[in-house]
Amino acid sequence: MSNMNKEKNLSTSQNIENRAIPAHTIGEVFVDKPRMTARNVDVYYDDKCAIQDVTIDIGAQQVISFIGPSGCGKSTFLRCLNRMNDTIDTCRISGEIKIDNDNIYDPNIDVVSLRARVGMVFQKPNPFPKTIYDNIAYGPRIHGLANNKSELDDIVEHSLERAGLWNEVKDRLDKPGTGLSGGQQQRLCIARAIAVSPEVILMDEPCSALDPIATAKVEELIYELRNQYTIVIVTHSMQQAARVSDRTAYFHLGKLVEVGETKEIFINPKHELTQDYITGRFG
Amino acid sequence: MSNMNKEKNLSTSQNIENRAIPAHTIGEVFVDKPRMTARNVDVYYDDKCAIQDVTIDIGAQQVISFIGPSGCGKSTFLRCLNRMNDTIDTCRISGEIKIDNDNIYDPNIDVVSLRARVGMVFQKPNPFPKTIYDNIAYGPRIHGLANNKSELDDIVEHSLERAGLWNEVKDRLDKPGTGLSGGQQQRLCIARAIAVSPEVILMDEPCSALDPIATAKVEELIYELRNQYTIVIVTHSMQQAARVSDRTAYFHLGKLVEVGETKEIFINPKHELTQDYITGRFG
Amino acid sequence: MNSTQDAHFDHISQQFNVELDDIRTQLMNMGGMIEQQLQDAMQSLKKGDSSSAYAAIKMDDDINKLEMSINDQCARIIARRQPAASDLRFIIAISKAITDLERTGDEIKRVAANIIKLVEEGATEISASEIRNIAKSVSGMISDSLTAFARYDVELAYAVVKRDEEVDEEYKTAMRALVTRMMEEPRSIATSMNVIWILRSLERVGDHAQNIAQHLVYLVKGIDVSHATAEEMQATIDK
Amino acid sequence: MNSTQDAHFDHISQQFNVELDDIRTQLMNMGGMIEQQLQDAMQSLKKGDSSSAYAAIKMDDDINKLEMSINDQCARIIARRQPAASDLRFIIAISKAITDLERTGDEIKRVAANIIKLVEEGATEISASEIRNIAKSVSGMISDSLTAFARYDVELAYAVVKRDEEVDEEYKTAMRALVTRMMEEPRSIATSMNVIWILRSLERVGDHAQNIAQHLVYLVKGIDVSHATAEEMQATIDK
Amino acid sequence: MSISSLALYVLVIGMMYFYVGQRTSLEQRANGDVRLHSLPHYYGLWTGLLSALPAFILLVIFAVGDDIVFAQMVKQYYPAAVLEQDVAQQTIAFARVMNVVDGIRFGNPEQWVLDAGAAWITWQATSEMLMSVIVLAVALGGGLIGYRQIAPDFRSRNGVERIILWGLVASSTVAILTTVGIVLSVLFESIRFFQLIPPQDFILGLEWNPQFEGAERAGSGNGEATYGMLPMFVGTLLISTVALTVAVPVGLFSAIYLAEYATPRVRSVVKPLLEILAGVPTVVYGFFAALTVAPFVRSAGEAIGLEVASESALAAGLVMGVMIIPFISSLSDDVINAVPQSLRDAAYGLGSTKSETVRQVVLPAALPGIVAAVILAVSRAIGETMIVVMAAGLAANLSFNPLDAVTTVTSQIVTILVGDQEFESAKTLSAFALALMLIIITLALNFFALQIVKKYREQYD
Amino acid sequence: MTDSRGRLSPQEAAKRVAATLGRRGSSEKRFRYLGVAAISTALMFLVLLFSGILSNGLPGMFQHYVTLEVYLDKERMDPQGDMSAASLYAGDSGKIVNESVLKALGEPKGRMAKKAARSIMSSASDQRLAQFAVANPELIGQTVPVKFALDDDIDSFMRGFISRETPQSERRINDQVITYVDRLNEAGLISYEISDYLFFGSASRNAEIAGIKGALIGSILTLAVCLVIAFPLGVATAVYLEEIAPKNRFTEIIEININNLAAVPSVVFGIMGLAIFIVAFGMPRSIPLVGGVVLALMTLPTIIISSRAAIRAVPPSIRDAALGIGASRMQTIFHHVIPLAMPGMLTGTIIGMAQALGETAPLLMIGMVAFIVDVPTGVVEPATALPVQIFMWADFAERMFIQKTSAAIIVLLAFLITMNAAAIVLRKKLERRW
Ligand SMILES: Nc1ncnc2c1ncn2[C@@H]1O[C@H](COP(=O)(O)OP(=O)(O)OP(=O)(O)O)[C@@H](O)[C@H]1O
Ligand SMILES: Nc1ncnc2c1ncn2[C@@H]1O[C@H](COP(=O)(O)OP(=O)(O)OP(=O)(O)O)[C@@H](O)[C@H]1O
Ligand SMILES: [Mg+2]
Ligand SMILES: [Mg+2]
Ligand SMILES: O=P([O-])([O-])[O-]
Repeated sequence: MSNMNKEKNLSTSQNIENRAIPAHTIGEVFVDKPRMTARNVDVYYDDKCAIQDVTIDIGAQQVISFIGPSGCGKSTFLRCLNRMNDTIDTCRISGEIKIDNDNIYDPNIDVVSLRARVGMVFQKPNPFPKTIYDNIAYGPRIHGLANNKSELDDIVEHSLERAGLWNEVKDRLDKPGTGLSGGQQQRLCIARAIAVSPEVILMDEPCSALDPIATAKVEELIYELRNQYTIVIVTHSMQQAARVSDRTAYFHLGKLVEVGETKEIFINPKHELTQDYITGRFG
Repeated sequence: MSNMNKEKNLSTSQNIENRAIPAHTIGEVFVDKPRMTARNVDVYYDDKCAIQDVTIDIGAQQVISFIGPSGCGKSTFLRCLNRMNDTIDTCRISGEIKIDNDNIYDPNIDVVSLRARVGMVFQKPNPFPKTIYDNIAYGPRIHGLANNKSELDDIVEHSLERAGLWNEVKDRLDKPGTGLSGGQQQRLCIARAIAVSPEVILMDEPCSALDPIATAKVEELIYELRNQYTIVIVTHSMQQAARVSDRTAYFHLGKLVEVGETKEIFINPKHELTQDYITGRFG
Repeated sequence: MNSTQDAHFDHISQQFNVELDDIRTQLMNMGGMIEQQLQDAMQSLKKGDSSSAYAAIKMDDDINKLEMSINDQCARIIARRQPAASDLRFIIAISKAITDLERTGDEIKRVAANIIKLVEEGATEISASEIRNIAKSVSGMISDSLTAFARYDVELAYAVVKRDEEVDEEYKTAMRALVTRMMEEPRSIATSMNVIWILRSLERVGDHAQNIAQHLVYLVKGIDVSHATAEEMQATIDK
Repeated sequence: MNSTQDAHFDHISQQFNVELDDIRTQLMNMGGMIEQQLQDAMQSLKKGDSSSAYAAIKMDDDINKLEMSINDQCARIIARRQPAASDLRFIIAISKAITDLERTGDEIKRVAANIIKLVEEGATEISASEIRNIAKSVSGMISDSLTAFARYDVELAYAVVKRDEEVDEEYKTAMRALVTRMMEEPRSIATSMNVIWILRSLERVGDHAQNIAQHLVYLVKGIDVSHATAEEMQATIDK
Repeated sequence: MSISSLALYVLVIGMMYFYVGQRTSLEQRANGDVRLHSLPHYYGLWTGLLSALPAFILLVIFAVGDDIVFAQMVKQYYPAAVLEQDVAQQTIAFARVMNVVDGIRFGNPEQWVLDAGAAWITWQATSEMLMSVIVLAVALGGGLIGYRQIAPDFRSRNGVERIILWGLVASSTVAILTTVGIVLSVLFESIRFFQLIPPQDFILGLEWNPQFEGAERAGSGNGEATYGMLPMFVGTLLISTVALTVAVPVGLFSAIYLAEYATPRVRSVVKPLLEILAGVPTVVYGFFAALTVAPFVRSAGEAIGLEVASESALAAGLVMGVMIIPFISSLSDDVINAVPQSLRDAAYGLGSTKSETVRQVVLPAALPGIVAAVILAVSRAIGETMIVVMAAGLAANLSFNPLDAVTTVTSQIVTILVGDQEFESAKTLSAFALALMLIIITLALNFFALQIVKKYREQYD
Repeated sequence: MTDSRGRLSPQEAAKRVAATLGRRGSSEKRFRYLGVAAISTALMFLVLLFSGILSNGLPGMFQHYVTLEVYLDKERMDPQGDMSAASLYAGDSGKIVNESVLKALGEPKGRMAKKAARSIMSSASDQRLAQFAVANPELIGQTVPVKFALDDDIDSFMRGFISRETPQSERRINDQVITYVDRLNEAGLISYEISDYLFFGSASRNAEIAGIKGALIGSILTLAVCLVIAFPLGVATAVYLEEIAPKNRFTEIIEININNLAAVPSVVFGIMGLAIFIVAFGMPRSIPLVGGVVLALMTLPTIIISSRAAIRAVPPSIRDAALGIGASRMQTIFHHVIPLAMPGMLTGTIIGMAQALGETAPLLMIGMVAFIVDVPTGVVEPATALPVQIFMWADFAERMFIQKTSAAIIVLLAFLITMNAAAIVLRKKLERRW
């Protein structure tokens, strides 16, 4: 696959350079149809290097999961993908991250519109303390996505439907979103992210605050959503990564160590570190 | 097994009554050498029934895990075992819970001495903001377990050793316990519980705040400790229950539905609800 | 609890349902291929035309591939889904069953090879009826064991096990007849050996079908009956 | 990555290490029993005394039990430990290997049964050297395949696979000799048939040893070579 | 146009621009398939703000600035004699001019005064004219600029947000300005004071006798004025000590009881009751102290044969103690509650009794917070004015006896500065010097407390 | 004893634990009693304070009046004859009142007697009659009953503070007066009623007619100024510091400043007000505008600190959520953070205002302690404030001022309690839990 890409793009020197995989990364770094591409990304907090030379493609309409020991930089890298790290003063990033060929760190890119394209779902379900309807409608409203009330209604309904929540909440759209159960709240948050029609949805440990049943439902939803969205998920649960993702990337001490098909990674990882982590062999 | 017990104890009518297993419970409720026994325990919060007619033996020198969907009453039942529920005003309990034949709700039992016999480890590691040494020494000190400093030193050293933490902290016993990593903190809390020589250690989701590597270490510790202590662990992770426990009890809507050897429960559960929960078939 | 057929298809994770269903379908396909293969081999014997026997040999490749693919999927499910309880037994039973099916395929391949020899020697008449009888029996066993799998039908599985005893009897009778024949007609020894190999392979097919039926019992009842006698198995089923 | 032998014994969970080690030990035990069983059977043949052959037959029970026990442990590990990567392949490879070992046991049981017949007929001399040769070969194969398992030695596994080709040759030669003999001495057909069954079973034992070697390659390399040719396998090993 | 009507006009213009801006962008959105960068109302806000904001700023500059400019300009009318005189005389001259401007006539002003007044009035008229024209022009023009910028890819939201940001920054600097104001106003006067009285005399002096009526009334002699601050600081210390002796045990144990023992019902009743104590104005405490407590203390003291001044440190301290009880109890209650429940659970789980848990786990964990609470209470006590003014008297005795009448820094400041006073006298200026010391001490205490609080926070965050 | 070094057997442990139980139980009890004692002490102080204030203040709400038949002589009441207020106030009401009281007492003779009779009446009785005439012009020329306040000494006597038993020389009213008062009392002319002077009167040195109206309005005006300045500034600062400010020196300086301001004693704010607004800017003394600004600067830290706490209490997850779907920082702040923090901000503001309402010292500094009789109508007119009024009254020696002061305190406390209650209600009602 990566070979194919290599040939296809050999024409421009830019691309050749881009194709240089860092020495510390093995596996299928590139994909056929990338939605986002990261090239030699470094992230520093002050002088502390949190992410070092990460090069990876995020395939369109796929679920990719980031796993790795605590503090290895999964969240940091994830948050770079929609510039949520901008809010941290000490955070600096170098390298190049593109979505559909737009460099997201280009000064001309408005971070607001970037975040509308790359939505985010967080660890703890965080519905706004508003009604369910307003939770979903908030994004479309600030982005001016609906020209009138009925368009907005449509967006709300469809987002909830896609998040598999419509039947559970359609009778109480005017009740507060905080009154839902944890799992429902998390699906509400996913629906809210969907409502602005993003291309990519980033999720940082979206199930770690949920019980197994709610987790199963959210996982199921994530797996279904990949037909329409590109999804990046950070998870502490290797099993979860195994269940929901098409591809898996293993981070270690700020480096991307291995990336590949989830099946491969979990049955036949290539890198010793990956193998050790997955089989529970850390010191 | 239960049969043997039945015969042995048939003499007293009390015991015969005790042996009546509630209709909603199946599996190996009784064990050969019980350390704690619960008979027909009901727990109410105000008028809300949180635990209904639970009868179960907790075997000596075993790990038993409680699993079940959120809100099924696992924690409630666990906290009944050392009367931590006393602190909740609305909580009422009926039925009988014994440790080594002492009824723990007997008015003559001092809850202080009960809790010295039945220790507890909590979800989030909660070391006191004191030195590592003082964390461990706290229990022995208040209970007057050591007659002099060197006895206390011994207790501290051995508790830490048994918790597999001695080598990691022996050079910094005078550093604050809060400075340890999450997993180390949780092992510190276990060491602290051990230090008062309890017979039983209760643990309520002891790994849910830890990352996979720390979790593996704590699980390993739990499994090893069962040689000397009786351990009851509530966990949300079925896999964890499968890994660490000798027996597993499945709770559902406040009822104990099934209890038995962990292997049996996870390969060949008898009750449909257990089966459904374990295989991810709810809702 | 007793698993029921549908029990595998109501997980919260639809994808898991699909994966399990997929495996089951492939198992059935594999079974279908085996039956086809056996039929092809027998066809050759009947028609005295080796072409369908060659097809049967060729089919073994596909069966092998299918086995590898199912094996792979089982590994994947274990790695990705952490199956427990009935799901785990399902995976284990399937993975054992396909091993048996694959071996069945190998045996039938041998049957086909020997039939080809018979055809080439024009000796298709020798013991044709015995062969056909046994082939019919074991074909039925295979088919029944897979039906049992499809329906979680332990009674049917037990029937398969019982039937294997009959096949063994038939086999022994046919064997004795053949040895007698060889003694009487030493010229036919080479040919008879072919028939012997055929019968022997078919008998093994029956054994494999029996194994599959036993795997089903494990799947449904959670008890390993692979080395149990028919009575012990009956006791397990009745539990 | 390539798994190494020790890779299975440095989990954070000591218990997991113990469990895996246990299984491996039991696999080795089972292999030892098989070797013993084969030796016993051969002993009978050599001494013309059926008692050790009876012991070999009886041993099959123990082997069956051991197989069930290991199977059970594998299921338990899958249910309790959610093995992944090399651990998962380890469990899968073991569980396939014991199936093969168990079948090997069945075959040797058949060998023993036939040797008893030979002993009873006092015909232990017929083809004894061929039998002994092949038995020696397959015994070596079994032993080598298990050694390979113990050492994660894919080269040795490859050697086992190669060796099976030789055994097959020997077997064919012996077979041809036997058929010739039967034709020449129709009286000896019944006895020869016993020898044929013995050879045939031994040949199957070799096949099983080969399978075990292939499972090891899967375990170490993560690639299923069960239906691969020796060359394909060599390519896999060199990867 | 008057300033207020001008402001109204600017407002109206701004609002008009808002609507126009919003409409335009709405239309652009409706009839093109272009995507606007921002929501329509941001375009409206942008034009509106661009119109109104500069205009308002100009308006304020004019309104405040003109008098200052005129005051400089008017000097050219002053006769040379006046210009040579000192500041006070110039001020008088200026006041006379202003009288003319306001149309008030005392006696017969000189001609130059009348001229200056007339000039001032014309300047005023011109400036008003100018202001109206310029402000309105800016309002209209600014809006127009904003309006012309309206385009789909114009980032109006970013613009508006930048304006808001600067507004917020400006607001947050008020605190700095206030501090600067305080420091400068106190510092300058203090420097003047120290020019009159050497600092060492002030800081180390043992006698305070600034010669004012209050001091006489308090009977502290009629000798030469002396400005030694120590008696007041000792007094402050004495009263604060008494106050803390009352407040710390009562407040702390109340907090412990409320946080750890009280049932929710008791807590819900008692806590607000205690907080009432904090809400009572200090003047009320002062009244209470003077009216009830001081006589009580005195008669109680006399009953056991002690000499008690009618306005004793003890009485004031007691009442002040009562006043700061809720400070200590509320703040301590907060920090005790902030100790995570998990720590209590840990202790109970090991078999601690409640008091063991409180004493050995909760209190040590909360200690820094409690110390900070006490320090804050101390600084509050030191800064407290009214109770002392009303109940502790004004006698600047250097005494450590709580039964004596003493005075404190704050009460002296008040006494000195209430009513009219000449700003040049050492007496008046001494108040500023006292205030400087007061600020330094309370700030030091506060700084100390905050350091502790910060450290404490880090422990749990 | 130990099965291995460092581990007691559970049995041994249990035994040792049991040995400690008695001692620990009693120590537990002691500790608990200390807490109860502390709370009782604090509550006792509260009771003392309030009972003291109430026992003095409630009577202070009332005062004694005497109702006299007054002949409203048109000539004397209305010298200019145009019935204008000016004319009526200029009239000779004093004489008419005197005549009425003499008449009520049966026309006593003699200078001393007349003086005694006059001393019964409040010295502001003439004003009251004039007011009455202004309010009821139609009654001029008739004889009507009119209610007048008694002099404060008489009032004290009626309340029993001045005893008949005290020798005449040692009490403030002589026997003659007492006889007259008794006579009026027997005639049923003296009544004890809610004091209208307290609520509608202005500052006065005459205790019986002193009132808090001016001070109250002064307080309200001051607070209005304070609120208008402090609330927006406080909220804006809090928002800036919590949500926007980067961690740099500038922010640090602001934060330190705010914390320092919170610690600065209130009297220092007064000094600053005096030095800057009055001396440097030349603004008039005693006006609510300056008072309001000074109090605003003083309450600013309170508002900022509580607003910051309220903002901080908005969980970061809400901000993440908004940012994550593409809201800008300002949108996040204005759509989510501020609305959610508003209850807390308002609560803080109300509490700050309550502080400001009760604050005295800084107002003393800027001259709001002046004796101002007129009721202020704007923020640039001289005014005083309620607590300052209380402070002044507390200094007056007259017995009746004690009660008036207490009554004024009750009014002030009533305001404060209302405000605090409003804050509590607000917090309860709008408080959210995440
Ligand atoms: N705001 C920050 N300032 C400074 N360092 C930070 C900051 N956030 C994260 N880090 C550091 O950067 C490294 C990577 O952090 P990150 O949160 O990305 O890890 P992670 O892989 O998501 O870990 P976890 O699994 O615990 O969430 C860590 O060492 C962490 O300490
Ligand atoms: N203090 C309490 N007051 C009232 N009801 C309570 C209280 N604590 C728990 N409950 C209720 O009792 C039931 C059992 O609660 P419990 O905490 O034991 O469940 P759990 O199985 O531990 O759930 P989880 O897995 O979420 O921890 C729940 O319905 C819960 O709402
Ligand atoms: Mg993270
Ligand atoms: Mg729980
Ligand atoms: O491999 P077998 O089918 O002969 O057991």
